[in-house]
Amino acid sequence: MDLSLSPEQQAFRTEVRSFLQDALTPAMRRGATLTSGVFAEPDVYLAWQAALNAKGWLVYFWPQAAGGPGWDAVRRWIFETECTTAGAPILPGMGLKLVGPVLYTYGSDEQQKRFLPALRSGEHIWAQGFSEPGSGSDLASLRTRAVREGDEYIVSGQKIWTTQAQFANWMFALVRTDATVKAQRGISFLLIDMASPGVTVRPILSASGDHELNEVFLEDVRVPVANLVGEEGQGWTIAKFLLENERGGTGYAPQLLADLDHLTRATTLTGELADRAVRLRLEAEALEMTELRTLLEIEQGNPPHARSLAVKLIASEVRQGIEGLAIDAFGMASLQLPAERPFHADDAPALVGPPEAGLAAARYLNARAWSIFGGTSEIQLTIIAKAAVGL
Amino acid sequence: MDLSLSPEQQAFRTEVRSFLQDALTPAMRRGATLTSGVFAEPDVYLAWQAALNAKGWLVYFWPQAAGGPGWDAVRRWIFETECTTAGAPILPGMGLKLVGPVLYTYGSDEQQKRFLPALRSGEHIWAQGFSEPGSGSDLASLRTRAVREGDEYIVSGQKIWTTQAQFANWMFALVRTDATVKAQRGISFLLIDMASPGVTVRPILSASGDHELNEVFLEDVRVPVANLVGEEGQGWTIAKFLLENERGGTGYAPQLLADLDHLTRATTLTGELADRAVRLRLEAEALEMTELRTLLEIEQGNPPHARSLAVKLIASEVRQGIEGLAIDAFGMASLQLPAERPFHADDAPALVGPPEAGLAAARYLNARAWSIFGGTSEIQLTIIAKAAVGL
Amino acid sequence: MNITPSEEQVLLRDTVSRFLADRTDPATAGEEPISQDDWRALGELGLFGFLLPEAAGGLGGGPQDVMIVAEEFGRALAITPLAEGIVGAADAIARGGDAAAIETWVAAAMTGDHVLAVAVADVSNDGARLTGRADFVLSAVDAAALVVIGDGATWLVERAAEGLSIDPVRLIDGSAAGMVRFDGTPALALTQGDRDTTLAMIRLCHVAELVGAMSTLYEQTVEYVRQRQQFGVAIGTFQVVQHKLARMFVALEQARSLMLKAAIVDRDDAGFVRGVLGAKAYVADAAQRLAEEAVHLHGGMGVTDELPVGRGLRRVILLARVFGSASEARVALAA
Amino acid sequence: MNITPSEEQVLLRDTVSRFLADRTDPATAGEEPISQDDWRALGELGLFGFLLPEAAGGLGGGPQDVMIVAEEFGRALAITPLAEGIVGAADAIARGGDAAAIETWVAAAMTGDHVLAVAVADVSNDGARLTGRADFVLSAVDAAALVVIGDGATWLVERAAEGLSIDPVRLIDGSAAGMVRFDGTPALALTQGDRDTTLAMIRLCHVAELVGAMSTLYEQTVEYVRQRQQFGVAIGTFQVVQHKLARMFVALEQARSLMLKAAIVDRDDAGFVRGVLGAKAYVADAAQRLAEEAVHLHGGMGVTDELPVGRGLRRVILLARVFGSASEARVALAA
Repeated sequence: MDLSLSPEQQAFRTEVRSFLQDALTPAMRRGATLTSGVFAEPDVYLAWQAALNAKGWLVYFWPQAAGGPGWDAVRRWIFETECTTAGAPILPGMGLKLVGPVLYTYGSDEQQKRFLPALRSGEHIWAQGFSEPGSGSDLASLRTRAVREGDEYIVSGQKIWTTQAQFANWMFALVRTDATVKAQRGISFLLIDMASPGVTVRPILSASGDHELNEVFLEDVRVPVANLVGEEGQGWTIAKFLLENERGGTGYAPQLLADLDHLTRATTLTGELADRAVRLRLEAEALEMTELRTLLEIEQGNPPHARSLAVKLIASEVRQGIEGLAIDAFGMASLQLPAERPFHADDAPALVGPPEAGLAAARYLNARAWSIFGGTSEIQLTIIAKAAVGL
Repeated sequence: MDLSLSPEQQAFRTEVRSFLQDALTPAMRRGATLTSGVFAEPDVYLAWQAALNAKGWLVYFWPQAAGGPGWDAVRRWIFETECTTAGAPILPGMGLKLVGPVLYTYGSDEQQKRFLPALRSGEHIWAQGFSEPGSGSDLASLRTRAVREGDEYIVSGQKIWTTQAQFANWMFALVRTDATVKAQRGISFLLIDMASPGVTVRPILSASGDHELNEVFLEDVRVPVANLVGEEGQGWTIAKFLLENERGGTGYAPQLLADLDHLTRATTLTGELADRAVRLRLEAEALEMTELRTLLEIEQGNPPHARSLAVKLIASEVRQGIEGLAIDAFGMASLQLPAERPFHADDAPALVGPPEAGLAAARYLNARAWSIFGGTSEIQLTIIAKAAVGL
Repeated sequence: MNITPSEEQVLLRDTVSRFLADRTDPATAGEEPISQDDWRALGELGLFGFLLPEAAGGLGGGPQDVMIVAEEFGRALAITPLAEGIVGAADAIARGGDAAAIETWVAAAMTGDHVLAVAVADVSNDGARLTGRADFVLSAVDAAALVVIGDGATWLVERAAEGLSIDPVRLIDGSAAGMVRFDGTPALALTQGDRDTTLAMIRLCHVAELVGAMSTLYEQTVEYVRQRQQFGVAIGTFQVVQHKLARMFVALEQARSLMLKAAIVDRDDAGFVRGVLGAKAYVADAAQRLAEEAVHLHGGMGVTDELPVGRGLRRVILLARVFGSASEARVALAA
Repeated sequence: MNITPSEEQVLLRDTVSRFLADRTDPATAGEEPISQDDWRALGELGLFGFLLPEAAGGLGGGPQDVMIVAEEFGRALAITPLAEGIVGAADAIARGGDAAAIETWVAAAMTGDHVLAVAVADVSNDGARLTGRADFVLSAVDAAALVVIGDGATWLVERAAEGLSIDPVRLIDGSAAGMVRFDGTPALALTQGDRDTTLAMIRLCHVAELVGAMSTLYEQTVEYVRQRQQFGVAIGTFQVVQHKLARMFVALEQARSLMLKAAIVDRDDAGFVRGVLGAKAYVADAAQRLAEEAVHLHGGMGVTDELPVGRGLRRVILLARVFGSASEARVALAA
């Protein structure tokens, strides 16, 4: 975006670029380029996370009091734009964007001391235990139970769609601590050590052949009461905070614009395909500004505008549009889909054509999930109709 | 459509072509070309109607017993394709397609003798009195009342969206003859002489500036009981017959394909516009076959397939697509919209460019009505979901 | 980067908004081009001067000011020569005309006494005489003078000039355009300035008018689906209708975003022309779809001449195409 | 014009349908390419002979027969070399090969003992030797011989021929394609016949497979939305979901119509090639959208490897693009 940046903002951009020049190694870029899922895997991202942490830029979307660098919205946006343009690995959000803000907001001092540094260093890798089989978009119907026994909860149940649980050593989960009150009110927010006896992770292969998702079975798992965040029954409130924070904290557009750039640079589109690329770019540029002006308003002390409810919907559609364009852009080369994973492994099969072609099929299939997870597009539209339109 | 026609069918097509060569005069073609509404106006179509009637081909979609030529589905389709390709005026359906079949099916002998020949000759011009202010897609809520007094009904109420009522000397109408029974059951089907005292026609100008629609006010209009079709209370059944017959009797595709042909021949489309034209042609060709195979199945004694519920929806979308393409096809020339009507009048203002450009704006605006009248597209989808999908 | 209007701009918006609200009957909005009296009154208000360069006696308003004013015009479905007459022609003369031309034409445009037009023309010139044509020129019929943008130069042509003929054609929004013919017509050469910037300013004005029209059509449709009953309930309770309105809301927000993005840079910045082209490509399309949906959701009444929503569609169809359609803009962006 | 299948054709459909139903576990449909045993069993059933020319010992089935068989294959989400191996390669050899080639290759294809492939190749030829390449050739990895369609001629190349290399690449539906390289590879020239007709027959086969897959995905989605509960009710009771299913129904009917239209003419009729191109353009697009919607409506489970619906999408994506995508077909139709 060619917005009028102030001299200070331009200087900041230069600083970010020069940091990226040094800190983002070819190996990290290669790993990012060959990632077909939503997030990079630990062997790709941990070094990048460490570099950011060392620089003090890892948790740039946290408030300064919690350890963030105190950037305003424009700086955050400049930083994200530069990182995505440079092709940096995408760090999983489960720790940094989801449980992190919960911990510095609702966590006890002990919890903050124990978990925040380990989260930033990468020692702790987090998984999100919200969804359950059958709960889908209807989160409040969850059935995992936590029964208190002395200083422990005994947790039993099943979580599903747990992204990167195979790498996680910690999981934050919503559990039902009181079955006698109304659905939302009996829910609590627990931190569960994945090494605890009774925790089993079963992979769910995506249609693409990627292993991103898992089921997590919890059988009489003992969780210290010290791992309860906030109060018993406060889980729903915390979950709402978490989801709103996820949405408002940062933008989808920089990554979409960068990916669209990479795609259109990897091939020459003509006719209807070129037209689709232009439409997608305009939608993404509009989204960028939709995100940015909301952040600027919040910064000026306004409550989040109802338009912020639209960003996930738009981002899903642009994401699916980009990956749909990619499988049309490279002819038959778009259709290759090796079974072996990960693509960045040294012994991965060679791909025909540029990575944008070689990963097109996997990315296309993975992108189908965008309109489903985190509230389907239909749920998003219904929320917008109620909360923004007022119907 | 390049279907394999039998030698007999090919011979029939030749016969139709040679008839059109002779009977369809340049004046008729010109009138048709300069029609911006759904139907031609009487000064354009009456001569064409007379030529068809003289040839015995006017009511080609009526059964032979009612005076039709006894053509099978393929012949009807050949005839329609040839007429639309040749640019014949579009005859209003209110008489020939709507009330005609009602009369030969439900009308008494006297009614048939009185009305059918006059309908065919063009002496009677019919309007359809179904919709009322506020009833919209919810037809059963109609409020026009007919109270019997001796040999007459006293009819009071208001009809709306009455196409070409300004030309009509007769109107068939749904009226409520019994307010004490359930909505659908108190409705009757009446034939009303537009010259009756108490009938007032008020024009509704379309956004295009065309005068196609009207309100018809009925104030204590006296209608002889002899003009009741079928029994009292049978109106809903007859209306359903009428609407199903309208749908099943003939096809939308020939006119759509012909209009698309005229458009693409009037200009050279490139890029995205050419792509849209191809998509529209394919959708219309698919519709043609969707209509045709349903007709062929009915001819073989099968009940109408549920797919017949889809044709109006598809036709609306193709129609709006064609007119939407037209306003993009001719640059600024697509935007001209003289206020004077009709376009075929000798003293009408000259149009810039071909008629497809000159009438593009009016046709585009008029085409917006396709997704509304005769059951909105949403109503169509709901009907399909219930009756075809089974949800 | 600053997307927040200044206090001055907020005042400007309120002034324009109040003026148009006072002079417009919502029921007949968009029915007729603005009256000469209203146009003059806007001039007297100082509105046009606000938008014109300081060198010509104006206040030097930039893209964001144009956007603010034009959005209010669009909201009122006002049919005016704001884009071509003020933002286009008067501005071009103010920047490229000699003192006499500025004195004669810019001053009269500023007061609303004279209407000006911009003709993107296919003309050859022989010294100071033009021969050629420009089709469908907005406001040309009422214009006292035309700024003629040719391939390599820009001229000023007076309405009274010999060899100039203008045939009126009525357009879809009810306004008159002119089929302009030059036949050895005397013309005053203007310093061209940046022709692309002039056209971009006109397009930005149309983009903002489109966004304004979108918000009016959106609001009227929300209102309508709340009160319109079918099958015994308000149609706004149907999930499908709710989702359609949600889509309209999203489209409006996205359109406004690209409008803002185009307008918050300086007119001489490198990215301005392309940013406006992107905004035109996106907003023209979004506005047309929103207006079509608004008409559809109004049912039968929507397709008549009796509601603002139908007139809104007609105005949107025009604005979406003058000085380049969405489709043309996308082709240019893809190149 | 006859769209009603003959008694013989109904029998054919039932036979194929029953065979595939017996051999396919609905839960694992589309997981693996068809087994060699099943392929041979289909050959023994006489299926391939039914579709091949009488001159080569077949029964001379035409486009409508191919359509009927292929639709059933698609319905079962079967991954087979039917299109390229039988309808393409074996047919081309049967029509253009000498007696020996027919004897060797068509007979073995008919029994299902040998798989054949079609490579649309960029090759130069020096007498009877080919040099050049063909990328992503379906079934090439398993093929005993390839029919190579070059710019001006068609050849038969045996798998064992010198200078032929085939590197496997796994495709989105789990099948293997071959990156084929010719380096002075001996080849037998075939009478070309009409290369466009051969390609059209292959495309028609894919069109029918797509329509079959669409009907399976549609039916599974109807079933799913009837039983899947959210917020205490079946999601099929939501109006928005109902309309999506209605759209799927309409798309399926329209796709079937263009498939029928393409198939009810003779393969040598003037309109055949273009009719198939139109059907491919339309059906490939419609099938992809329907499959995407089916996956979406299945929620989280839809995007896993565990349901046929995800595998159906993968197969549809492939069929929609091999031997020409919808977008390429539309460009050809616009020309």
